[in-house]
Amino acid sequence: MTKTCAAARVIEHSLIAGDVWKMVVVVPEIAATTRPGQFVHIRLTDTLDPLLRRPFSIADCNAAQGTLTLIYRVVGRGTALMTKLKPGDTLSCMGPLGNGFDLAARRPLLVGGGMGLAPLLFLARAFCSCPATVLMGGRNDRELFWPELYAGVCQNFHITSDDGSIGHRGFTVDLLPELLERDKFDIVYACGPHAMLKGVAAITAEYDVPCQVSLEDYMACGVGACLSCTCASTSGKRHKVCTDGPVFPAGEVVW
Amino acid sequence: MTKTCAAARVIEHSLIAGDVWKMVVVVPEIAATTRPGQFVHIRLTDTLDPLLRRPFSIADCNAAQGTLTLIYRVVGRGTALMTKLKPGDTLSCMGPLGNGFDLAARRPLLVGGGMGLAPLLFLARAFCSCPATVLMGGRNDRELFWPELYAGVCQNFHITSDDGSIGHRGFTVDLLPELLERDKFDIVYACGPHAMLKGVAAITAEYDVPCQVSLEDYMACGVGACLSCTCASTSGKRHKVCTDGPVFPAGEVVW
Amino acid sequence: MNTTESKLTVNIAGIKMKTPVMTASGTFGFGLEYSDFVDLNQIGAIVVKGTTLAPKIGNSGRRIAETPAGMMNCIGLENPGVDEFIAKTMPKLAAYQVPVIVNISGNTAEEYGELAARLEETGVAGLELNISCPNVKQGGIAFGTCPESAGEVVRQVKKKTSLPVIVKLSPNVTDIVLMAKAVEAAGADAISLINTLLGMAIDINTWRPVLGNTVGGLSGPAVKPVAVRMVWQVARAVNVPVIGMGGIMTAEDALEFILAGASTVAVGTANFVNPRVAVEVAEGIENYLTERGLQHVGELIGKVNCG
Amino acid sequence: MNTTESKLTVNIAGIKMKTPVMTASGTFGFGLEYSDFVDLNQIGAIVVKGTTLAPKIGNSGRRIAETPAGMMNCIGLENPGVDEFIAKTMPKLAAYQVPVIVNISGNTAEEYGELAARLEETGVAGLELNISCPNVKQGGIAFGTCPESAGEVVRQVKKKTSLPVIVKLSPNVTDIVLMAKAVEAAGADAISLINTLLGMAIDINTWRPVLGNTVGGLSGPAVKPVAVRMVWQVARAVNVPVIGMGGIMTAEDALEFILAGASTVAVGTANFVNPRVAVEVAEGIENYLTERGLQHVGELIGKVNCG
Ligand SMILES: Cc1cc2nc3c(=O)[nH]c(=O)nc-3n(C[C@H](O)[C@H](O)[C@H](O)COP(=O)(O)OP(=O)(O)OC[C@H]3O[C@@H](n4cnc5c(N)ncnc54)[C@H](O)[C@@H]3O)c2cc1C
Ligand SMILES: Cc1cc2nc3c(=O)[nH]c(=O)nc-3n(C[C@H](O)[C@H](O)[C@H](O)COP(=O)(O)OP(=O)(O)OC[C@H]3O[C@@H](n4cnc5c(N)ncnc54)[C@H](O)[C@@H]3O)c2cc1C
Ligand SMILES: Cc1cc2nc3c(=O)[nH]c(=O)nc-3n(C[C@H](O)[C@H](O)[C@H](O)COP(=O)(O)O)c2cc1C
Ligand SMILES: Cc1cc2nc3c(=O)[nH]c(=O)nc-3n(C[C@H](O)[C@H](O)[C@H](O)COP(=O)(O)O)c2cc1C
Ligand code: FES
Ligand code: FES
Repeated sequence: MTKTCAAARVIEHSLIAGDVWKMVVVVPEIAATTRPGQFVHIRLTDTLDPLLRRPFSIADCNAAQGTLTLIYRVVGRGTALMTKLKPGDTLSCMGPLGNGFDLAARRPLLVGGGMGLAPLLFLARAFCSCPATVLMGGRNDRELFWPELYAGVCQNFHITSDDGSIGHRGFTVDLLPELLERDKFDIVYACGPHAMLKGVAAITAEYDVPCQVSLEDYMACGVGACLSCTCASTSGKRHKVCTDGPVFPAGEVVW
Repeated sequence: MTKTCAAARVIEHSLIAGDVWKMVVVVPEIAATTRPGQFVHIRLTDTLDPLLRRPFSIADCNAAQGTLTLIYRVVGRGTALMTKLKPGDTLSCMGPLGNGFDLAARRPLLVGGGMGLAPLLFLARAFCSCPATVLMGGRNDRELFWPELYAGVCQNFHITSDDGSIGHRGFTVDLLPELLERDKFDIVYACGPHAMLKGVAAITAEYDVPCQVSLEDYMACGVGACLSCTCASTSGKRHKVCTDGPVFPAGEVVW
Repeated sequence: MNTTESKLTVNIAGIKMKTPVMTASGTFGFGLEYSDFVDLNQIGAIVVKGTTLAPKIGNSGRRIAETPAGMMNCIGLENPGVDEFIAKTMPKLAAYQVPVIVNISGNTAEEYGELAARLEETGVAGLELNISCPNVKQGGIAFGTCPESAGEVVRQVKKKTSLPVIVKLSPNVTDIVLMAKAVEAAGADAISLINTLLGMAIDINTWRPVLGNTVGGLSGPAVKPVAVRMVWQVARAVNVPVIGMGGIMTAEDALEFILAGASTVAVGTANFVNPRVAVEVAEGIENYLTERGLQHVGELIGKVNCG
Repeated sequence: MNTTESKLTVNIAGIKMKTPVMTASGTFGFGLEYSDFVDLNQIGAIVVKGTTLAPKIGNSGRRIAETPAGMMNCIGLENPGVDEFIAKTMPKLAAYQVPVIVNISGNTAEEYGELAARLEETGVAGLELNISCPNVKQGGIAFGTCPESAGEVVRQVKKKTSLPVIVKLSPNVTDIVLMAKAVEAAGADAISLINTLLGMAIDINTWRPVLGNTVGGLSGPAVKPVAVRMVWQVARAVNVPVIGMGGIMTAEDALEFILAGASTVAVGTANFVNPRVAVEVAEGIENYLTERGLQHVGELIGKVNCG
């Protein structure tokens, strides 16, 4: 679990949908100890612009091969530059960072929205013996690539889309009560937009199912040193998303 | 002669010696009107670091094919980044800039040191009907690539090197008096380090041979707007290296 | 006037501009240097190089240095003097429809007044008082850091001219609002900011300053956050229009300044990187307005919501 | 002591450091956060996060934003309070040999004194008075822009402590030398600079400030030229040692500060980019000395030749 800063070599990199890319890098020092829910903090270029590292969830990890998979959407300058990386190129990678999910579950339900489905993919794979059910939501069928990515990992999907172009029309949370009533899940893991997480937290509280949420925040250091990512918790204690999280019990988050 | 700012596409790019690269770009708008002694001002990346353009002499130009050749040495961050450009990549190119050499000569002698030999290569080619004599100097035989580059263009070479590892041991200017005595050159064109140009100016003045020197200076705009490159002239008038030069009659320069 | 024009047309202290994007003094020469690259008539206004009574040869030694996302300069106000500007340059600029604003510098308040007097009736659209040049020993920045002297410069100029008077402030002060209020009280018709931040670089091989004048003025994207902050502070505190500048490279940058309170903006260092930037920034602002269904750039001025 | 150590060993106001490269307050946590990445004992000194009497939760909303070659922050001095630092953090840091300097902030001069008193005999190597934080409403920057109040803070602290007292100056002033002389006269043992420049960014989609606190402190390579200039100005004007910082990413950057007059340097924002930077910069300085046949980093201090 020691964190390191190492050179990661790109071995695979491709556009998998509209503006979403999948990148596989070799970085054995980090892959050796990575757990689902953790993230890496990467430096893209040597120039001073952009300057800061960028945090990305680990969407898959193969310790034997020393590889990590990242799935990312192009949103700004850093991710735009990232798309230019070719197999053979290296980037600087700090990791594994953050706490990761608590894996003590027998009947897990994974609820993901948008890029929040990236860390859940690695989590789903961790539950191969007790396959996870996944509730996934997105804006429209152009986000259809997620079911494909999850296909090899688990069988039980429930899909929603804002415009109804794929799966149920509506938000992820709309379907959640039904699922919680139908099945006896012993834990819900959620990652996605803040509003979604807030909804999931409320519903799981109502149904009294434990819930872990993975949060995002703007990060400079990624290791608990700069305090750019702290948030209040229901216990009154201040939390750092980068080290105390990014995964928190839903009940500890002040929404 | 209208200056433009256009996208130049790299079609050839290779290391030709230790830290010297040759790059051929297609940029017909500029190649159409370029004369020997002029330069281009190029932007390497879209990021803000490095920010400014970089000036490079035009080492060759083929108006028919719309190509320009640059020969550059890696000295800092900009040129280091430049080496990463691959055929097919584009860069932003302002040109043709500067005045260029006055070509009215019948027996020209070209005197170049180091990277100063780049613009003289294009100049030498312009004298195909009355072949130029070239006096070239460098630190050592690792700068041997220049004779090769000039081989197709002219026959009369005189080479000096600081350490004697190629040609005559000594500085370019050491050989100049001898050449001026031996042959009746009607003009000397010089480009290279400041100290060399100063020496050439003094010797040509002594022998009463007209001399044109091409100067370098730190440049922001390249078009006469920022006044970062101005210098005093013997006439009292202020000169801008980027627009009044980079080529000046040696007698006008305050050394 | 077509709708395109009306979306961007602005009037700053009586200077009518086709777009709210000007060029910053010292970064666009006299405009003519860039006429091959860009249609000068599509620029809001050209602020020409800092001009003094007598010609100046500026500083010796190296005059520019690149810095992270920025540059430093120590040109030292090299210029041919106001008389040559009036006799030789202004007639050429008169061939264009673009408003020409002359950036002036003096060693004394009276010299500023004298410069203003000479520029009266020469066809220039306005004056910008450079009380903030970090690159000259006398005057310049001294006026820019002391509210009383700054006010005195403005009063001297206002006595001698009927032209709109813009006062350009230095960012190298503790309290920019104090300076802004002082020049407003003295009669400034508009305030422009920021001039360059005072900086220095050292060559670790020679152990000498990189710049010939030891220190220089920092400009470019690196300084943008400081500039936006100062424009915001000043625009809230004064009633005269503010011209925002400092690191603008794109329409997005310009929009930040406008939301912060700038009525127009100027591009400086960016001209060196992209000679068409003044026009492209204006186009980008227009697109932004169109996309959001806004009628006029004025609807954005100072609209940042800090509540 | 081997030769490697002796080339870099420095003593600032009685604080003995293995290398002249410290970490800047707020950018290296309490050091422990980085212990996986770098051997803390190879760092000159760790300046811990700004500490106050009572715990502080800092500012709400977004706290950092990237800027061209820099970043802005408005953390707002979030910290667990001096008592928790003494009780919980200091014992862990005591396991290392690295000198620990506590950066302190108060709302009144007396609060600074009280903080100093509590930190006496806790094993810390020195105090750094943050009179320049732009991110808190009361105190902070007010002390940093007024020579009299700054002097008063220093006097209150000196009364209460036997520890070396470093005073950290704000760059957001007209005359940095005036501030430096005031704190030197009041008894400062060393001066560190620069803290962050006050900046702002606006989200052009939401028309709101990007940062939760509207304005924030600009740091990183973008500010380096301003920092080098101020270190140069101050080092020539005072007799106490100067700790230089602002945008240092490499040994070359650090050497600029040392040639400008800094006796030691601190790396801040760079830690976020390269967690090993403090050690790598020290190694780079050592190589530079070796290549030039110099015996000690002290031979470089203030050696810039501006003649
Ligand atoms: C723990 C964690 C895990 C993440 N995992 C993923 C993932 O697996 N896939 C994915 O596509 N994205 C993920 N993100 C979001 C990702 O970090 C941002 O999309 C990315 O930093 C944007 O960089 P940019 O340069 O393209 O955008 P810009 O807008 O240019 O970035 C400017 C600054 O804002 C920060 N920033 C912008 N958006 C975000 C954001 N949403 N969260 C945090 N910082 C942001 C950047 O890091 C940078 O500092 C994750 C974020 C966190 C905190
Ligand atoms: C008219 C002209 C023609 C030139 N032609 C050639 C050529 O054909 N081949 C070649 O190898 N070099 C040439 N140079 C020099 C070339 O411009 C510099 O080597 C290059 O700008 C260095 O950039 P950098 O980013 O690698 O160096 P850095 O040191 O990182 O550059 C920092 C800044 O200094 C400037 N700079 C650094 N060295 C020089 C220099 N010698 N002259 C002017 N500015 C400099 C850069 O442009 C930049 O603004 C020419 C210069 C001028 C003025
Ligand atoms: C090379 C150069 C020369 C300048 N000359 C002047 C000048 O003569 N008068 C003046 O008021 N400002 C001058 N400035 C400052 C600019 O007008 C502008 O205020 C500053 O550069 C900030 O804008 P920018 O970051 O967009 O460049 C100069 C700036 C540069 C880079
Ligand atoms: C996230 C962050 C937090 C900071 N917190 C403090 C602080 O608590 N006290 C302080 O004196 N300076 C603080 N600073 C300022 C730095 O110590 C340093 O002076 C400044 O960042 C310039 O150095 P740099 O450019 O190397 O970062 C902080 C800077 C950053 C980036
Ligand atoms: S990102 Fe620095 S504390 Fe979390
Ligand atoms: S480089 Fe701007 S005037 Fe010559």
